[in-house]
Amino acid sequence: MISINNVNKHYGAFQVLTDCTTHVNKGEVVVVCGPSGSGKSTLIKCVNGLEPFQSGGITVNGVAVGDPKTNLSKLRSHVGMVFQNFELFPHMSIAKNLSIAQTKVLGRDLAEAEVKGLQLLDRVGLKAHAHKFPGQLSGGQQQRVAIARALAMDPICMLFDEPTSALDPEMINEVLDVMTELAQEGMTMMCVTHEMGFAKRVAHRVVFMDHGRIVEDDSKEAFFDSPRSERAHQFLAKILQH
Amino acid sequence: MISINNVNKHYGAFQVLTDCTTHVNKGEVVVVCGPSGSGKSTLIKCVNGLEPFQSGGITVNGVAVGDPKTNLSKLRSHVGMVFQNFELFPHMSIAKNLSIAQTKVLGRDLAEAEVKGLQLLDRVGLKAHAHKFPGQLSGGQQQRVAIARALAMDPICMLFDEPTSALDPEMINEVLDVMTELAQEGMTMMCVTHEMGFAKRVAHRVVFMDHGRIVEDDSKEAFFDSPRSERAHQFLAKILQH
Amino acid sequence: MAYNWNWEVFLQPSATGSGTYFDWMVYGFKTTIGLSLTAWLIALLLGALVGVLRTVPNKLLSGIAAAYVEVFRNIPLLVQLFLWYFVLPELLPTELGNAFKQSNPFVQQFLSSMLCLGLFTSARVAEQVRSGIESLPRGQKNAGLAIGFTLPQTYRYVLLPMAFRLVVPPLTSEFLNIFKNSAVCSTIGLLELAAQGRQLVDYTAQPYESFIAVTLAYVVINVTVMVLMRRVEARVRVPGFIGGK
Amino acid sequence: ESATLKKIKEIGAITLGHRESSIPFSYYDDKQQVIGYSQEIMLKVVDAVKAELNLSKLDVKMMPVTSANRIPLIQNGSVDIECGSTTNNTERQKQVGFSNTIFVIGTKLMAKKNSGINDFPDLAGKNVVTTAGTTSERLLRKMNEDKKMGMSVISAKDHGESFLTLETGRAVAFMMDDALLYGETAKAKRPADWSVVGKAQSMEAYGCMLRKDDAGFKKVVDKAIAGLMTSGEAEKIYNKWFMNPIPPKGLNLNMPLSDEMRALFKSPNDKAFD
Amino acid sequence: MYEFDWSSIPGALPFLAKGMLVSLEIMVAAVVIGIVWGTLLAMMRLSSIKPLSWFAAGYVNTFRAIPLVMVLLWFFLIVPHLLEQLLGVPRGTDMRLGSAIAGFALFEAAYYSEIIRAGIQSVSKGQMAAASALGMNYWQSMRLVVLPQAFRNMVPLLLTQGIILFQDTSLVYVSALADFFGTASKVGDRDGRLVEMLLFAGAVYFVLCFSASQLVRFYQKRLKTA
Ligand SMILES: Nc1ncnc2c1ncn2[C@@H]1O[C@H](COP(=O)(O)OP(=O)(O)OP(=O)(O)O)[C@@H](O)[C@H]1O
Ligand SMILES: Nc1ncnc2c1ncn2[C@@H]1O[C@H](COP(=O)(O)OP(=O)(O)OP(=O)(O)O)[C@@H](O)[C@H]1O
Ligand SMILES: [Mg+2]
Ligand SMILES: [Mg+2]
Repeated sequence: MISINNVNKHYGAFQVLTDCTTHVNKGEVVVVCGPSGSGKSTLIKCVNGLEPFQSGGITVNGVAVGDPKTNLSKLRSHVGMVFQNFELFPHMSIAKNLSIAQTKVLGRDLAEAEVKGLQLLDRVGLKAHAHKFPGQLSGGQQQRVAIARALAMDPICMLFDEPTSALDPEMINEVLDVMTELAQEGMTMMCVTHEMGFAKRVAHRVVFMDHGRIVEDDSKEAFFDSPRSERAHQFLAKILQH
Repeated sequence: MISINNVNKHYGAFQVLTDCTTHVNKGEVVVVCGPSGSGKSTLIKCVNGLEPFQSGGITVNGVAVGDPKTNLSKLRSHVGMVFQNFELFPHMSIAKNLSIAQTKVLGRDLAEAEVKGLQLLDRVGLKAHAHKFPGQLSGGQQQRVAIARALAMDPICMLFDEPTSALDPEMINEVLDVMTELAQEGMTMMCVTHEMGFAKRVAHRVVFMDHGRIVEDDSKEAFFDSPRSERAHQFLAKILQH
Repeated sequence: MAYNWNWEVFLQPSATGSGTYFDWMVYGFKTTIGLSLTAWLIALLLGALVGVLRTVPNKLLSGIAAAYVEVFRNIPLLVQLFLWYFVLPELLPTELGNAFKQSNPFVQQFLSSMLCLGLFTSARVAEQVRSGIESLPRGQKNAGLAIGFTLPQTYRYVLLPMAFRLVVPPLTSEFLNIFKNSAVCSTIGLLELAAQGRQLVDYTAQPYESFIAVTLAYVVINVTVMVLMRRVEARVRVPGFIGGK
Repeated sequence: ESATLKKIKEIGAITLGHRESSIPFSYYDDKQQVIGYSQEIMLKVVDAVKAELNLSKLDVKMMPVTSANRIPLIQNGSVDIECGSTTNNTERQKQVGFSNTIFVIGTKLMAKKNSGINDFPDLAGKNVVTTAGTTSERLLRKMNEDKKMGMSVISAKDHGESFLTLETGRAVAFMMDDALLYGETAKAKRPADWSVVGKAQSMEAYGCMLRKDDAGFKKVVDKAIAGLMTSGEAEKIYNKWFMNPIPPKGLNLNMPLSDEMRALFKSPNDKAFD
Repeated sequence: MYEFDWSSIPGALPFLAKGMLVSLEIMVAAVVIGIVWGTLLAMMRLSSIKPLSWFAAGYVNTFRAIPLVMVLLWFFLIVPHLLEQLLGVPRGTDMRLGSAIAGFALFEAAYYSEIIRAGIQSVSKGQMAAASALGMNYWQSMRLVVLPQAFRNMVPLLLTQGIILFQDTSLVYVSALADFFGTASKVGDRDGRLVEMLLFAGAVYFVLCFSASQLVRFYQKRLKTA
């Protein structure tokens, strides 16, 4: 489904990604982790072309992302993405947040889009809030709306970039629950997160990055039980200690 | 050392704190927890007079905080406080951050203040960074500097307001380690945090707040093993699940 | 101070036989309003366009927009006005220039002033719009793109609506500025409010009455605009959204 | 008893109001010194004031004024006397006083030599420029209303802009005080292209402005001016500025002494023409 | 096509330089006074003492409601008179520069105070709390912690306002003060070369203001990376 081959990216002289290669199969859930600044966000943004890269190749569902001929907007409309800070559109009601791209990008008619939006809101447990604005919801609720918004486009796969790291501890689980459910339904997911509990429960594979390189790319069992690299070892030690 | 008696506070019609009463003895470490918006930050800010309150009384080391005759600046200079977002002064070097209040508030001479500052930096493992500016340090490092800055004033007790919640997961422990050490040295501490591992290890007592009330105020053992209120039960369940 | 106050001067028939002096002030007031509003329209449209261009990921377009802003920002309005009115027609093809110059003088003055004020202000509006767009969280643009919007759609549905809300306060002061700056247009002979005030001084030798009247008229315009823009601000306020940046 | 004289005596200084580019009455030369016909007369007046007050030393301060601010400046005491190109008329007399007339002009037209504009009737339906705030402006506007000439009157900020309006072809003629028109002609890139034409529409008396109701000061000023005129000195000054090359570019206005001026020099007075 | 004749520029350079000096003098004095007074106004505006905050708001709104040209005109006509009566400055003293500076400074202070107010508000509330928590009193917190950051954050805006102010000095034509623009237009008028002189003036303004705004940009970049 997602195939990343020898991707290199730099800002000026600074190399952010070095020779990154990994693959995500249909229905697979891959968790990406690693220290801050290691290039996780950058990698995931390269997947749907939000960040250009200088060499290597990425294909999503057979479409080459780096190819200038690719219709990126179209590609992105099939790839759901959820951000650390939710990035709901603050000037639109929740209902509108869910319907706008359906109507303007997919060309669905408004009524259909709204019905679909309400269904998905219901699914994330927020049907009652459809008329509110993002600023009136808690962080956890906003992030669930953001997931619903991505789902409204009927994505073939989903990308998550630290979806819970801006949340109060109490709200983390309500978001993780939605994600877990998604994973169990067979959604293909690539997920940057530090929630190791979630990774242990849901992930099929874990990719560990450091300094722009993919240092480990292993089944979840192998990663948690016996990380091969010293760096991953340290990282796990630090993050799991408390 | 710190004694909070029937404190009430409201913003307009909104009651933020209702009848809060608790005491912190010398050398005691009290952890304050509770859902977002329950009034934890407000309570702790009332202790050193950063927030005024409408009724009730707080004394710190025998000095009444709410008394208009109290010299609040003087009182605060003896009470160390550490904030969620570090709040180092970004326009001053680390060394200057540590010395400025010593010279301007305590009237120490600059050389003495700088020596003291360096000692404390050394203690939090950051001596090498004295000449840098806050923006050049990682979050964890900044928070350790903030703790050192508070210690430089020779505080009789320390207040912490979610000192680790703005940090990357990897950095949380380096800050908690410094705090643990402080606690073990017998510093009186009142600490708002969701790090239950830290609470279990270090706290003597846990105060649980909800909707502006102190719902539980118990020894750590009693709190974790058998929280009396339903709300605390739920809270612990959510926060400890993952 | 030896001054003969005479507020009745406004009711006197004017020296040229066309209405009272009060009528003159009204005429000037209308000209100021008409000029400022049309110039504001230009400034807003052009400013939004240039402001957006400054933020697009295209070196050429953003470069052109930047140059535009620099040129119109860094020459005093007074000089620009002079260039628009006196110099530009000379640089046009002779026939076009002559046709313009032989047209009704009021039209010439009004058009020059309108273009000058409009473009001058558009540079400032562009900067506001740009800073509004840049002050949005970077993720907003990514979120728009990620959901499948094209770049223009992202601007249209995601960035601009919020950016404009954020910059309503600074735009209000630009809007006020355009009224105030229009006072400078009297220097090319356009009989707007300030110019009529000065005319009144020349014709009636009652300077203070006239200056006070003009000053008050500007204050009235200002208060009106402020009240209006407050309404706009309240109207577009996003529920639950706190603060500007 | 004169308040102005008293003040001048007290502080030992007098402040003169002058114009900055009213050629050849009052303007800056290329060393930023104020020169001109009116300026020279004003300096003579200062001498007379000094003599009258028996002062050994009198500081002279110069203050440039514009048509918009000259009246308030006289009134609030910033300027004691202003000799430039200020017309003495009845409205202004309500606010300020005027000395004896120092110059008489006629309002005429300046036009391109071969343009076919020779007098006011030729202006019907055309664009005509004049300077804002001048008597010419009201005459022109009034003429337009009264005779339904269908002119478009352009009011430029100052004489320089008026002439520019004419020179760039925006207007076919420039109506102004004849003396100033001669001045503008002399400054033109090609002076020979332009001529001053038409029957004078009005006569105007330039006077020096003083504070109102200060008879004592006015008496001294009037006496000094009258003295210059009857002694023949004024005519010498006239010739210096109107019939000879003048700074900064050595232009010659070539404007012969008019009958009205001759009459004025013979019997000095402070009458306004309206 | 218009025939350009640039010959009167070289001879006029000394006057133009003098005019530029006047413009700069006004700008520098107005910026300095404007920032000091503007800071005080901003602090009043943010103060919890209602009358102070009302006064500041009233002041700022009044000055922002009136065109600068009118402000200058009023100051030109009234300030000399006031000074005479209040301070006993001898009559007839040339106070054009003084009243222009006063007019500009008081006018610009209204704008500066808004910038500085935004600057103070841009400093996170936590900074004030942190300073207080260390035992600093209000003035110490303001002086040592909040204002330095407020100014640093606002330097680009303060400078940009300075550039606007510099351009606006051309408006002192109402008080017949020979600033750069006024000098250029007077010389142009006297010599019948108005177009050339004003084109030249426009070019000079552009070069100066553009260089200044590039400096601002450079500074902004440095701020971001620091
Ligand atoms: N626009 C940019 N220009 C220059 N460097 C950049 C830019 N964006 C990111 N970087 C750098 O690239 C590196 C990788 O950034 P990235 O955001 O991918 O890290 P990350 O692993 O997601 O970290 P975090 O856990 O903090 O989100 C970092 O060192 C960052 O400073
Ligand atoms: N200045 C203020 N004006 C009005 N309400 C306020 C103000 N400051 C705080 N509040 C409200 O008071 C309540 C308690 O706030 P407080 O910051 O103490 O909560 P908290 O327990 O620290 O929450 P968190 O875990 O999110 O930091 C919240 O509902 C908050 O919205
Ligand atoms: Mg990231
Ligand atoms: Mg809090």
